[in-house]
Amino acid sequence: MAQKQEVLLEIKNLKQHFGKGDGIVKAVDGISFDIYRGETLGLVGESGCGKSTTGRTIIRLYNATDGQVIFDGEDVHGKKSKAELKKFNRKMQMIFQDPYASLNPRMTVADIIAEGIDIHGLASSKSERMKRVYELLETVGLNREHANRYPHEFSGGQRQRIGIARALAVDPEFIIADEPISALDVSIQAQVVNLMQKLQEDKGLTYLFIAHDLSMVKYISDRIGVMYFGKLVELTTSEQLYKNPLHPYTKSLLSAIPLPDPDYERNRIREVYDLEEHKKLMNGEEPEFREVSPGHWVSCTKAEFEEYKKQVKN
Amino acid sequence: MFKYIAKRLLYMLFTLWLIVTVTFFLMRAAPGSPFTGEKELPPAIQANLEAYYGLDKPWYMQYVDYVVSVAKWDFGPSFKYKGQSVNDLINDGFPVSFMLGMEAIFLALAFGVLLGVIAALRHNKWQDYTAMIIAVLGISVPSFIMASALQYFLAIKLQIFPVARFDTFMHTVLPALALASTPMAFIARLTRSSMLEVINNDYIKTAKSKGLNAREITIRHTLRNAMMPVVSYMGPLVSGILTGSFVIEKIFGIPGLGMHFVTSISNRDYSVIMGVTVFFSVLLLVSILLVDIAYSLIDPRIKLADKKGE
Amino acid sequence: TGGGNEATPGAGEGTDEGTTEPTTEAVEQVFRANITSEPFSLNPSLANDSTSGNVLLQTFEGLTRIDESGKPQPAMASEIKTSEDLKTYTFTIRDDAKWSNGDPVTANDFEFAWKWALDPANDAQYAYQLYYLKNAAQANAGEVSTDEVGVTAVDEKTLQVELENPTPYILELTAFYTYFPVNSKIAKENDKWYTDAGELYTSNGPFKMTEWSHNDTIVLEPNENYWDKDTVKLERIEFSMINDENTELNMFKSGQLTWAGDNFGSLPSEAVPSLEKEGKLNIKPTAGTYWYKFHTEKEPFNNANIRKAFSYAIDREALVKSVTKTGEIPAMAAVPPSMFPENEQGYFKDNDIETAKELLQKGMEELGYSSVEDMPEIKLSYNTSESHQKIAQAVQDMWKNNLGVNVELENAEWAVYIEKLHQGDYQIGRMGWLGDFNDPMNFLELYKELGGNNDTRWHDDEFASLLEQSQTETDPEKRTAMLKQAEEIFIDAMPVAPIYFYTNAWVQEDNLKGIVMSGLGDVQLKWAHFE
Amino acid sequence: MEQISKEMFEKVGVNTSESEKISRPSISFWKDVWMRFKQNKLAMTGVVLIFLIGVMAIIGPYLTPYDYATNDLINADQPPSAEHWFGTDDLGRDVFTRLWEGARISLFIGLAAAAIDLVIGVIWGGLSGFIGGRTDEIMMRIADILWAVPYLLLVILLMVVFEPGLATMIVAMTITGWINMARIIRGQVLQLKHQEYVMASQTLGANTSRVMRKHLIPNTMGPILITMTLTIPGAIFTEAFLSYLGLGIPAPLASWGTMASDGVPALQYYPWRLFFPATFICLTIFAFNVIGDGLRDALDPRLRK
Amino acid sequence: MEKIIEVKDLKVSFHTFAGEVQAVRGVNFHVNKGETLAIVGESGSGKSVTTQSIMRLIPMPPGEIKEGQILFQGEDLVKKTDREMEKVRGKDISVIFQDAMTSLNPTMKIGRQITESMLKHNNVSKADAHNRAIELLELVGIPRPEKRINQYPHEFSGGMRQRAMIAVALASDPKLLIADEPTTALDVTIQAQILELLKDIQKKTGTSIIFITHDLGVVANVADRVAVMYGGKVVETGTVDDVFYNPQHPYTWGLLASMPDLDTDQGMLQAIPGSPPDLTNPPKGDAFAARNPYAMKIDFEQQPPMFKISDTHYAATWLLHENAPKVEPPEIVKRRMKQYKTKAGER
Ligand SMILES: Nc1ncnc2c1ncn2[C@@H]1O[C@H](COP(=O)(O)OP(=O)(O)OP(=O)(O)O)[C@@H](O)[C@H]1O
Ligand SMILES: Nc1ncnc2c1ncn2[C@@H]1O[C@H](COP(=O)(O)OP(=O)(O)OP(=O)(O)O)[C@@H](O)[C@H]1O
Ligand SMILES: [Mg+2]
Ligand SMILES: [Mg+2]
Repeated sequence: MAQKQEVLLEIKNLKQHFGKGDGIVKAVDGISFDIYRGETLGLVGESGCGKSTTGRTIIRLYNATDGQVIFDGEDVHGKKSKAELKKFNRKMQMIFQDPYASLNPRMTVADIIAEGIDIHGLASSKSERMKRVYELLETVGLNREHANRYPHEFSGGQRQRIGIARALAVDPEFIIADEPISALDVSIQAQVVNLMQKLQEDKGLTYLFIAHDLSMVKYISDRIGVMYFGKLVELTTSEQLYKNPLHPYTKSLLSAIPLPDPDYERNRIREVYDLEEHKKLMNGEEPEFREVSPGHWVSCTKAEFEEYKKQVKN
Repeated sequence: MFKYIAKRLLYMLFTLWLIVTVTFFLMRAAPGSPFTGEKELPPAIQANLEAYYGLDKPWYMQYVDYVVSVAKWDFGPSFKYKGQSVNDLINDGFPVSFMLGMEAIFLALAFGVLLGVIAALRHNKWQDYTAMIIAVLGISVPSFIMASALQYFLAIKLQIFPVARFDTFMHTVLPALALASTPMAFIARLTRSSMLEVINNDYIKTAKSKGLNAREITIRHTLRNAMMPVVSYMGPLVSGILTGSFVIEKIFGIPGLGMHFVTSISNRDYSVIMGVTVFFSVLLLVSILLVDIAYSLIDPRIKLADKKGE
Repeated sequence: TGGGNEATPGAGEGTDEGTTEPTTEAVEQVFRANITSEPFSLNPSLANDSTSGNVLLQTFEGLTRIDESGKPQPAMASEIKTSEDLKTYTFTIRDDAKWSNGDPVTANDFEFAWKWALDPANDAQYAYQLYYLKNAAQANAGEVSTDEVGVTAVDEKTLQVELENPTPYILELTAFYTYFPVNSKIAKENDKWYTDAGELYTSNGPFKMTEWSHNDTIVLEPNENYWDKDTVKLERIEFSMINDENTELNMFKSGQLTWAGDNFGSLPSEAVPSLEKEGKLNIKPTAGTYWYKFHTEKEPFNNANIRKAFSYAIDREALVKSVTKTGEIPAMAAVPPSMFPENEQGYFKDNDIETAKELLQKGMEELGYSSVEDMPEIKLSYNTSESHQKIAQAVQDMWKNNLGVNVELENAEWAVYIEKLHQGDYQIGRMGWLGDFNDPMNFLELYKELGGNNDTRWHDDEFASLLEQSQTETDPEKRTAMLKQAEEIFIDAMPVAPIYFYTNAWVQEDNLKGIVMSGLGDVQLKWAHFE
Repeated sequence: MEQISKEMFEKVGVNTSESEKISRPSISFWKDVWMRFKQNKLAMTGVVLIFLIGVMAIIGPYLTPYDYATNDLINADQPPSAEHWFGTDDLGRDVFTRLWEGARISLFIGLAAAAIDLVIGVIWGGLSGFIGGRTDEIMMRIADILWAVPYLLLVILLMVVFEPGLATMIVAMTITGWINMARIIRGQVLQLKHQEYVMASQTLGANTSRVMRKHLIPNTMGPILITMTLTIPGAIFTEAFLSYLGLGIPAPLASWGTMASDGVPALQYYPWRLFFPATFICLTIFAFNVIGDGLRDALDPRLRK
Repeated sequence: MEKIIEVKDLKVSFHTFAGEVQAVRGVNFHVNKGETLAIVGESGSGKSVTTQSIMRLIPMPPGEIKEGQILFQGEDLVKKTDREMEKVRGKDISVIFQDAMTSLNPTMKIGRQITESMLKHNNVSKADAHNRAIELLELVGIPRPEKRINQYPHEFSGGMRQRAMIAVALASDPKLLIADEPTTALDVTIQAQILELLKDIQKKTGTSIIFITHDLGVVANVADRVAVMYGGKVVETGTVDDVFYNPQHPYTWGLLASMPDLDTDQGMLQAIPGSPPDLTNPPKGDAFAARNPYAMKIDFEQQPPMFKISDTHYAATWLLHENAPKVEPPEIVKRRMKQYKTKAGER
């Protein structure tokens, strides 16, 4: 992990605010991180903390309020010609969180999946197109019988897989997966995760993997970022995060992971993170994102920084 | 919101100016003049009249004069109705058209929506088919036929309503019906179609799961989401109906504003043409602005003045 | 159904009116008619349409008034003197002539009104109706002052009128609304006196206007200051403005109107047969001719024989019977029978297909066509209207059947159409002429010169000089003969194909009596009453 | 529990061949729509009706010995009889013959106008709503201007500039015909463009045209079809109006619109002159409406039976 | 124990052009008063369809309840008229729908959507309902509820919508709460909070809960009993301990095996191979047979009946037949079970 890797995506002080004046929602409020080529960066955090917004802003579904997203050396939010945009769209893809709203109710599954193929002209013939669609369907654990059906005929998990197949169809380099597996049952989750990993190995894909299922995130990610209220609070390798969680919110997250063990669950004690309490401890000092140990960043005050450094050493 | 409306108002002024300009030149380009009559006027009189109305000035002067007076909401004297100003004509005619129009809009909206809702809730049942037949009649029988038929059957044959004139409430029923029939039918069809669309949404299931009955679901959940196309249609409709309808006024002898839209043109009554056009345009632009505002009230996801993908 | 002296049972019972009901059944003296639209102006000097005329005729009175026999009789004038050369008329205004507000009607009021209308600074479209007065045309063109115009109030009650030329029909004209007086006292102070009913609006006729709700109704009531007020029986006249023939008739049928049809409104032609069957229909010929103009400079209608052929091949009888239906008279002449009674027969035979074919053949030879196919494409134009369209379709079919000529129909909106006619952008065009005054001159002089109303481009020196001479001819017999001769020349050249003479067709309450309808078709209600 | 033979309990293991069943032949979306449409009896009635009317428009005029133009003034305004099935008009022409002669023009005009309005309206409204911002403002204000300028005046000018005829008439109809459609589409698009599936398509690199074609328009099909079914009678009567003004087809050519308009004053006296054209207009519109409804239902997979 | 609801041999189909989709093919289960039944199972196995059938919210057409009974407090819901159902829905039974984005009305403020059923069933004033709505939002962990209550669904994040949906369902204090994957979109802390909330409410009001999820950890946390569904049927049912510590059905094994935990990090996850059955043509025998590494001939011929393992524990697999060869659960499951046991022992 320590060796220098090629940066694929560079996010600098990204901000995305909704609304104006009193009703302003600072969904993403100044986050910076890099994603290396070929890695999986997990992004976890409380629901509503801005994970999806981060993803959507990266892929230019929203125009960023501030900050930069540099993909492969190019600013995503800069002015672009249509052709450039199209190329960019092939390289970067997104799996949407909501498997219901993100499928057009009037298109068959085959058409939905083949949309990218059609747009980028990836199939030379009808039969080739259908072959790809069947392949993709099977890849995500669906049946080729499903190709002619409509989204409303599917269960939640099945729809999510259709969404995944759609994103995979264009062979992107980078995929923003917004909770791609939370709607899936475990066995399918395993299938999908295996698939994603296999694709990563075969094609050198890079993922931004948004999720909240920490065990899965840990399993799939190389590094993990923890978000809280529009800000990144901790970023490090998954190994580190589990062994040495520093930020109190990270700790509370880890303590809340449910295990398939009724006895354990009955007795589990959860750490609760209270922002207000934490603020009191900070004495009004604005926390900053600091590198506690190589590759391990935490948002903390000066005092905490020293404290954390000691912790890491031990 | 205020900023948006202010911006829209600016656009409206600009649009209005364009309408005035286009109409002005179209009008002048049209053959004939306000003084064209069955009998050819001696050239001297032609000249006198033109001087009287300032038509002897160069066109750009006339144009500038006109735009200036429109800005002052003064449309000048009618060329045909001597001694009456266009403002008078509008002030006399509009209240009548407005009353009738409101009645018609109410009828169209109330019954149109009702019919559409029933048809959608009873999709492919006899109620649906009945509503469809009513709607088809409304759509395929234009108002001038409807008006004559209503007059003949209800006023002459059955003598339920007066034949014509604008007097008591009873006098307004037939013209309002005739005016409302097509919009009503169209609204019914639109409502039905979008109700069917909305009824299949998951949140209707949620509403059902709360134990709401069909009426509550329709009123609180379905209708609002189904009103978009109706609202789109209402914009031009409202301005059109409120400024009166030539045929309806003709058939029922109603002293409304609608007749001026037609007679002023055949009379080449320049000032009246311009006056009613400006008046209509203002109504139109305002009602279309209201429609756009209504969009964002109906569906909070629609942001006024937003752009692609924002 | 007279009630006689019988008391009407129930009448007045249950009503709390202060006045006691008369014991005899009173016939309601209310006349209700439809005048189709808002009159353009109720200022006689500004009026230029028949709707206004219909109202003004009841509320105002000129120096003369047309009576039952269709002849002008002194009205405001009690005495009329004519000079030797027929160019100066002296009118004495009757002593009891008063405006509806009690002001006396003076010679000044006439002078004021006429000069006002001729003043180029005013908006008077019908000023040309006054062009018979000396210097009137020049004054109207701004060449001389209006002071020079040949009308002077010698004193309060004496009006002297000088004419440009002898004008045999001047006393007809003084019954026309442009020649009506205006209350100069009020008009001088208030230039908008005529825009609404009320204090300012004074009139001198049998009725006065008490209510004018624009585009809706006009209400007239008897003028108690009218010199002949005892003759006036109607207690109220209500004119509504509904621009729909069917509605008008429906309202008549449902009792809301006491009159439907010409000359206030009009009857729907579809209804005519059934009205006729019921015996309700009234028909009276009026001074008007419906005709098709030929463009006499364009092939093939530059040839008189062709023009005649087309004219002869029309079955006017069938047309008026089955198409127009309101008792129109087939026209084989230009001047209506109300002026030349013998014109009911006309100069040629109606539907004379044989002759028509011969003439067509001859004409084609003259133009060098071997068959009808060689003729240029022919278009029959008319202004947009259902009845014109119907007639045109029938005529088209007749030409096709009788002459084997295919004619295309073309219509245009009124102003566009007129423009086209004036510019000569037509081959055959429909037009009608309704007399301004009951004299043949009014019809014939249209074709006296090129330009103006003569869209046919036809000119004939002999025709023109005959008309010229007739103006100065003092012997009515001789004058008539000259005009007839002119008409013969005209019909022989056939620059227009006359189709029919207009009629007034109307229905009215049975007990309505005393209606006076002039040869021009105007209706006067002065003598009208319900029995 | 019944006895089950022992060998039934032999282990087989994962049998992938079993799960690889042959898939059904893929049905295209339109085939699917057609299948759903076919099942709708009412809609099929509409199709049959339109077909019959179309056939009659072709052969109808030849079923009588009469010509649509030839007058027979003696026999004007005759009620329906054995000689004249639908009676005669005011010039004694056979209403039946004229009706089918007129069907040709009215059906053509109705469909052509509907098609043109559809194309322009959908493109204009769709782009305006989808692009939004200033483009929307400008496009919609252009529509407002066209809508506000007196139509009669435009028609008069057209008449002066162009030769009257079918082409001119279609131009005249198109000037303002599409605006209603555009407004309604725009409203729908404003609502739909925020749907996630639209976003998803955009992230795939779909351009505006594709998003419109594949996502927005199919989901606006309901209002589009309804508006189209209104356009048809609108066009039929606009044709009558324009022809009456002299811009369209010249008399004595018939169309349903002109026949109905001419029949209105005859309503009280010769009702058949209004009744027949009006009835056939209604029938046609009825047919188009049920077809529209059927199509709408067929295009909505969620309503699938 | 009193049963609040009992589903007997429920069969639900959808009629599509492709054929009849037999989404639910004979489901049996019951829920006792005050207990939580967790339904787990593969996506598409008919969990949502089952629960929507209880509410009679299956779109008909194309859906159809072909057979079976749903006895709620002794009354068969299948036989009820729509009118009668209105009285049950929202008041006695309420649902948290799986998809919060489309299940919330996009044009209605969150607050109103929450108060709606209270106002309908609970006879409260508008103000009270409003306060209660704020309270509920607070309970489900939405910060600044007074402000959020006036927002529209699209202004909420996915998880917040789900929580709003939970608030909607809780608003009218139902006797039976059906929670269809209520926490899938939530992060673990909020999820824990919600689970605690539900348990709390259950303790206070004695509400019964049907909890659908595929997160076995969550099941372990909330459930008293578990039903495992596969291919439109319940394949194993028992108390949590039964199912977690003594799983019998090979599908349950597969499920347990494919869970990653914090210690899995190398190699592939243990997925269940193959794809789920096509419910238009359900296999003749055991629906799971094709993917079952322990499948026997009979699995392809005949559907297994429910075998009783204990009073509380049943499973439908031929492996439990007396003639079947004895098979052990896969290694990983055994290892995990051991691991958990030792972990539990450590505490
Ligand atoms: N309207 C419908 N038309 C056709 N098939 C349907 C319809 N609704 C559901 N199905 C089918 O019914 C089966 C069961 O679906 P259901 O939604 O109950 O699954 P689920 O167990 O809830 O899955 P998930 O965990 O993914 O939500 C699926 O195979 C689905 O394809
Ligand atoms: N279109 C919008 N308008 C206003 N506010 C919004 C909008 N979209 C998101 N937000 C707000 O932004 C914040 C972050 O939302 P986001 O969807 O990014 O959260 P998330 O981290 O993805 O949460 P979850 O895990 O629940 O999906 C939330 O407070 C949400 O209410
Ligand atoms: Mg999210
Ligand atoms: Mg589900």
